[in-house]
Amino acid sequence: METIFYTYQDFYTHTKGVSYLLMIAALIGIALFWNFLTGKDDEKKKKP
Amino acid sequence: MSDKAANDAKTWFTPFNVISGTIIIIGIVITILRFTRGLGAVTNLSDNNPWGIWIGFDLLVGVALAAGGYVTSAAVYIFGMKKYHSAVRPAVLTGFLGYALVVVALNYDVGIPWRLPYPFIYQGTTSFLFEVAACVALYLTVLFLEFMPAPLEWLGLKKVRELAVKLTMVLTVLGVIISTLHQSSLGAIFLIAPSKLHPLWYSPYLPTFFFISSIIAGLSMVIFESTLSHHYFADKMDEVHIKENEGVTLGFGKAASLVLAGYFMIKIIGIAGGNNWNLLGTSYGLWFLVELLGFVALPSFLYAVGVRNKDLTLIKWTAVWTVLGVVINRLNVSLIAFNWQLPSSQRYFPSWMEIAISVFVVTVGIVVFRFIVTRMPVFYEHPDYKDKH
Amino acid sequence: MSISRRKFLGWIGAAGIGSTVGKSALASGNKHFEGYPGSFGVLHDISRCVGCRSCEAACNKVNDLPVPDKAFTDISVLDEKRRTTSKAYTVVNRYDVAGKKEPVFRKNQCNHCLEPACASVCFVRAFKKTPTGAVTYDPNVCVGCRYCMIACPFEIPAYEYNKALEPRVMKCTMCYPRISKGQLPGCVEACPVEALTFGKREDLLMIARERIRKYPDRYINHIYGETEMGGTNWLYISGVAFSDIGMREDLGVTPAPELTSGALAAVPVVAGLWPVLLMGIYAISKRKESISQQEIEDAVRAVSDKADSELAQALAKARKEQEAAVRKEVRKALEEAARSRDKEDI
Amino acid sequence: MNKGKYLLGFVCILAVSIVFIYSTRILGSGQISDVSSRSRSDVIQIDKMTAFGRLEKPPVEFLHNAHTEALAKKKMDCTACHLTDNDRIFLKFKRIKDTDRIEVMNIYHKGCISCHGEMKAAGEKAGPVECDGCHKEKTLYSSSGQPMGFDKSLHFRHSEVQDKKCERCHHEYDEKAKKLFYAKGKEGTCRYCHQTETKDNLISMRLASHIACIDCHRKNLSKKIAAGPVNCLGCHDREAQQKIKKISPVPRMDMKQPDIALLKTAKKGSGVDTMSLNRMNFVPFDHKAHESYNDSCRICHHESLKPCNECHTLAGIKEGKEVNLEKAMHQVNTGRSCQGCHVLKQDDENCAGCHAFMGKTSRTEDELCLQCHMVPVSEKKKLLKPDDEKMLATAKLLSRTPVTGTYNENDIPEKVIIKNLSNKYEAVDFPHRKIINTLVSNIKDNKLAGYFHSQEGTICQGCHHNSPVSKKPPQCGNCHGKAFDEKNPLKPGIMGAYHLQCIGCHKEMDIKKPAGCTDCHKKIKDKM
Repeated sequence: METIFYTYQDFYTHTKGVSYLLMIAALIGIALFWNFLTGKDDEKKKKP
Repeated sequence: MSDKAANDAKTWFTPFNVISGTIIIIGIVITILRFTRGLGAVTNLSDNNPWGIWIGFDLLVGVALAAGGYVTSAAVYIFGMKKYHSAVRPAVLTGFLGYALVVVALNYDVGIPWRLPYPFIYQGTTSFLFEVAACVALYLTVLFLEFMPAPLEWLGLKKVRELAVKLTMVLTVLGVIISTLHQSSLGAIFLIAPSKLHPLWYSPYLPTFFFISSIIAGLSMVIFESTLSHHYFADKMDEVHIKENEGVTLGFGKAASLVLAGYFMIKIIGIAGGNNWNLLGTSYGLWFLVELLGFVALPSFLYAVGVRNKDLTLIKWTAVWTVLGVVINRLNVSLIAFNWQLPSSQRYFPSWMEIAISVFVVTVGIVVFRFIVTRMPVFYEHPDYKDKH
Repeated sequence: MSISRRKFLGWIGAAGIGSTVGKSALASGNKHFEGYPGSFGVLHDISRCVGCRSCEAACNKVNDLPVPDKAFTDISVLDEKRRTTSKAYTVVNRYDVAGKKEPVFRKNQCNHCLEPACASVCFVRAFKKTPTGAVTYDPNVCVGCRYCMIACPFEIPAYEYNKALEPRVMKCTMCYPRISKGQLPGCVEACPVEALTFGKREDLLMIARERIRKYPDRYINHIYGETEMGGTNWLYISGVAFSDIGMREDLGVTPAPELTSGALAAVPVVAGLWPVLLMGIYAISKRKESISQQEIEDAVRAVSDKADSELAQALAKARKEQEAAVRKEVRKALEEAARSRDKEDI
Repeated sequence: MNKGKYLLGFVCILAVSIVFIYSTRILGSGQISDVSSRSRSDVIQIDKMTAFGRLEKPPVEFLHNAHTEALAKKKMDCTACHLTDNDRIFLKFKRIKDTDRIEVMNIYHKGCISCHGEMKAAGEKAGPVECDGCHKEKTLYSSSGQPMGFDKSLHFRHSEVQDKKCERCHHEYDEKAKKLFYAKGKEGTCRYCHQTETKDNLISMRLASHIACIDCHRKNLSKKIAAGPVNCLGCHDREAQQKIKKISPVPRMDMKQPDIALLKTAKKGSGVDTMSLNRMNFVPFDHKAHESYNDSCRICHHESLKPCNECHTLAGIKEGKEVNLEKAMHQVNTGRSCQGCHVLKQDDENCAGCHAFMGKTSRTEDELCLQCHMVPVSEKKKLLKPDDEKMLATAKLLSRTPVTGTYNENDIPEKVIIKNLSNKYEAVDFPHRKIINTLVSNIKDNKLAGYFHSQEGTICQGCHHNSPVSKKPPQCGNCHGKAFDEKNPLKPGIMGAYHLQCIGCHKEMDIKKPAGCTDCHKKIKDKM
C-alpha cells in the first residue's frame, strides 16, 4: 500500500484490482448470508 | 457448392439441411482463410476502423439478443411469475447458445485467439473490456448450469439433476447481476472515445441505454423466438407449453412496451444532457430520429395496442421490429455513428466474407438449437419430472 | 487475548504509517496526478519543420521497419495526407494554410499521453506509461482486440492486419530502448532544423513559452499537448491554428481514464447491491405466494367444516325417525298378539 | 379498424414531434453558417432594430448597389429611399431618425415590401416579399468593402478644386451657440472629433463622411460638374480605389509645422519644472521627411495635431491615456511610436532575413539609443531659444551618415567551408562574401537602414549574433555545439543553428534557391 502513484492510470488499476476482489467476496458472502438469513424458514414450515 | 452441400448433408435432403450445409461449408473455407492469411485477407478492417461487424454485430448484437435468458429466468424465479415457466428453458437455451457463439465469433475477430484467457492473468482492470470478458466467461458458465437440468433429464441422471435444480435460484440471481454488468459495460466500452462517436449517440448514459435496451431485446427475442419455435417445433411441445405461450406473448409484450417507453424517455434526457438539440437537424440527427421514433417509440406504441386488443400477430411482428431496432442501435454506436468525422473514403463497410462468417455463426447456432430441442425436454416437461420446480 | 489486542493495535499503527507514506495511494476523493517527475518528451516546433522527412527515414531505420516502396527523399509522398501505419511509426504531412504563402509541415506520431487512453483500455496491460515518459507496448501479452485503436484520440496505433500469426499493434515508442540508454530518439537526432527538441517535459514547456514570448507574431499562443487529453509528453507549438493542420482542438483536457472511471465505479456497487435487491424481490414474491397458499387452505377448511355439521344433523334426524318407526311396529305386533289370545278363551 | 385509428394518431404525433425537433434547429446553438465565397463591397447589415433590444428575426443582408442600379433603371435617385431636407440627405431609410421600435419596423416593412410587391406585380425582377426572404439565417455574402481613406493626394485634389476654401469641410463646434463654425488654422482630420460611434450630437465618422461627401458629390453631379462617386463601390470597392487618381509628389500641406523639430521631454513654459525639461538627450526629428513617408498626419498625430509631449508627458497624464513619453516613442507592435514604426519596417523582405530572428523588442544596446538621442546634456543646460533649437537639430541631423558600412572586401572571407555532416555529404562551400554584399546592396538605398547600419560591423551581426562586433567574430561552431544541452536549453546545436539560420533567412527573404538538401550539400562523389 505504501507505493506512491504518479499516474492516475496506475492508481486506478490498483484500486480497481482491489474492488474486483471485493466484488467476488461480496457475491459469495451475500449468498451464504442469505442461507443463514432464511435458514430457519423451511423448518417452521415442517413443524405443523 | 450445392452438390458439396449434398455430400455434407448425407442422408436427408431437406431444404434446411441443404442451405445450412452450404453456409457452413463456405464458413469453414473462410475460417481457414482467416487463420492462415490473417484478418487483412478476409476483412475490410483498417487502422482507422479497427472494429467491424464481428464486434458490432456478433458481439454487441449477439449479447443483446441473448438477453432473453436472464430476463425470463428473472421474471419466473425472482419475480415469481410461475405462469411463464414454460418459456424459461427455450430462453435459457437461446441465451446459452447466443453467448457461446459470441465467444466463437470473438475467436475470429481477435488477433491472437489462443490468448483470450490472458485478461484473467494480466488483469487490465481499468478496461471495460476486462469487465465484459470476465462477465461473459462467468455468465456462459452460469447459463450452462442453468440449462443443465434439460440434458440431465434427457440422459436420465436424476441425482445430478436434483442438484442442478437446487442451484437454480442462486444461478438466476447471479445471472441477472452479471448480465446487468456486462450488458451495460458493452455500452461503456465506447465511453473512452467521445471524440470519435457522434455526440447524439455518445452519452454518459451509454451503459444505462445498453442495459435497458438489452431488457427490451430479451423480451422481444423471447416472443420472436417462441413464435418461430411454434412454427417449426410445434410437434415437440406439450399442451402446457402451448397453452402458456399466449400468456407469455401478452405478458412479455406488455413488459416490453413499458420498458420501451422508459427507454424512450432516457434517450430524450440523453439529448438534453448533451444539449445536442441542434444536431437533430443534421443528417445524422435524422438517422437518430429514425432510430428513436421508428424503433423505440413506434414499437412501444404498437406493443401497447397489441396487448390492449389481445392481438397476438401484431405483438409478434412488433417483436421482430423491436429486435431489428436493437440491432440498428448497436450497429449505430459501433459502426455507423462511430468515426463519423472521417471522410467517406476512409469509412468502413464489411467485406462479403465478414458477413458470410457472421451468417455462418448464426447458422451454426440455429443448427445446434435444432439439435437440442429435437432431443432434450425443452418445449415439454419430461414425463418423469412433472411439476418438479 | 492481550497479545491479540497488541497485535491489533500494531496493525492500526501500520495502517497509519501506510496512510502517511502512501500519499496518493491512500488519499481519497479529489486526487491529482502530475505524472512521472522529470519524464522526457519532445517539443515539435511546427513553424521550423521544412518537411524533409529525415525523421521518417531515421524512425524507419532505428526501429528496423520494412523499407517503403517510395524512398524517403521522395517528397511527392507529401501530396496526400497520411496517417501512422504498422510500417511507419511517424509521418510528416503538408498543409497549405489559407493566408500562408509557405506550406506548413507537421510530424505525426504517438503523443505519449500522461494518462494514455490505450493503457487505460488494454485488458491485458500491454501498454505501459514508463517513468521515462514513453508509452511502451508488450506484444507478448497482446490479445489483439484493437480496443487501443478505438480509444486513441489521436488515431495513432496501427495493426498488422496481414499477419496470421501473432500480429502486433504498432506505434511509436519514443525510442524507449534508445532513451533508456541515454540516446536521442531517432527522429529527433535526424531533424536538421531542430524542429524537434528532446528534453524533460517541464523544460520543454519552458522553452515553448520562451519562444512564444520572444516571437509573439511567429507563434499562436498555445502549446498543444500541455493540457490536451490531460497532457502529453509530445508538445507542439505552431504559427497557424492547430485545427488548420489536422490537429483536433475539441479533445478536451480530461485524462482518458477519467472518461470511464465514473461508469467503472458503478460496477462494484451493482455487484454489491443487486443481490440484496433481487433477493428482496424474490422474498416478497415468495411471501405473496405463501400467503395466498394459506388463504386457499383456510377457505377450504371453512367450507368443509360447514358441510360436516349439516351431515351430522341429517344423520341424527334419520336415526330418530328410524327408531320411531321400529317402536310403532313393535307395539302393533304386541296388540295383535293380545287380540288373538282373547279369541281362543271364548 | 381500431388499430388503424391508433396508427393514424401515432403518425400524427410522429409528424408533430419531428416538426418540433426541427424547429429546435433555430434555437440550437453552434449552427455553422458556411461563409460563402461570394463577396461584395456594398453589403449592409440592416440590424438597426438592435437599438430597441433583441432582434426577433436575423438581421437583413441589404445589397445597396443592387437597389441603386434597379432605381437608376427607373430614373430614380437616392431620394426614392432617403429623405432630404433643404437638399441635405438623410442616410436612414425613409426616416430622419429612429423614433420607436414599431414605427421603424413598419417603415422598413412597408417601404421594402410595397416596392418589391409593385415590381413583382409589374412582372419585373424584384426582391422578396416574404419574411425569411430577407431575414435569412445564414449570410449569403461576405463584405469585401474597403475602408475609404482620405489620403494626402485626395486631400490636395479636393482643396485644389475647392480653391483652398478649407471651411467647406473643416469646422469646429461652438458649445454655447450650439452650431458649427470655421476656425482658421485649427483644421485637423475628421476623426479627431468624429469617432466610430455617434455620441449625442456628435455624429459618427461613418455618418459624417457619408453625409458630407455624398451630399457634395450629388450637388456637383446635379450641376453637371465633375464629382466623386455617390454609390458604395465608388469609394469602397478595391478596384475602384485603385482607379482613384493619385498625384505625386503631393505638395506639402501647410499647417505651420516645423521642417525639423527637436523632440524634448517637455514643452518649454508648459509649467513643468526645469528638472523634467532636462531629463533626456533631445532627439532631432526630420518632420518634413516623415511627412513624405506617411499618408496622413494621423499616423503620428493620432488624436490631435499637438506636439507629442503635450499629451505624453514623462509621467503620463489622462489626456495621453496615461501613455508616458517613453512608451509613446518606443512602444513596439504599434505603428504610432517612432521605434514601433521603425521595427515594423524590419518586416521588409530585405531586412527580415536578419531581423526576424532578433525578435521584436524595444530594448536595444545603450549606444543605439544615442543614434536618436543625439543632443547631449551639456548643450541643453540652458533653455534654448526656438531658432537655436532648430539650428542645433538641423546640424545634428546633417551630421548623420545614412550609408550602410561594412569591412572592406578583402577583410571579408570569400568562402567558408562547412564540414559538419561530411559523413553524409560533401563539405559545403558557403559563399560568405557574396552573401554580405547582397545584404548590403539590398539596403543601400534605404535611409532608415543605412542610418542604423552605418557601423561596419553591424551587418555581420545578422549571423554573428550574441557576440561583440569585431572584424573577426567567433564562428558558429564556437558557441553552438551538441544539441539539447540541459544547462542551456534555449541554444540550438550546431546543425540546428546552421539550418535554422540559412533556411530561415532564405525563407524570410523569399529566396527560392537553393531548395532541398543537395543544392547546398553536394552528394559524396563515390556514392554517385
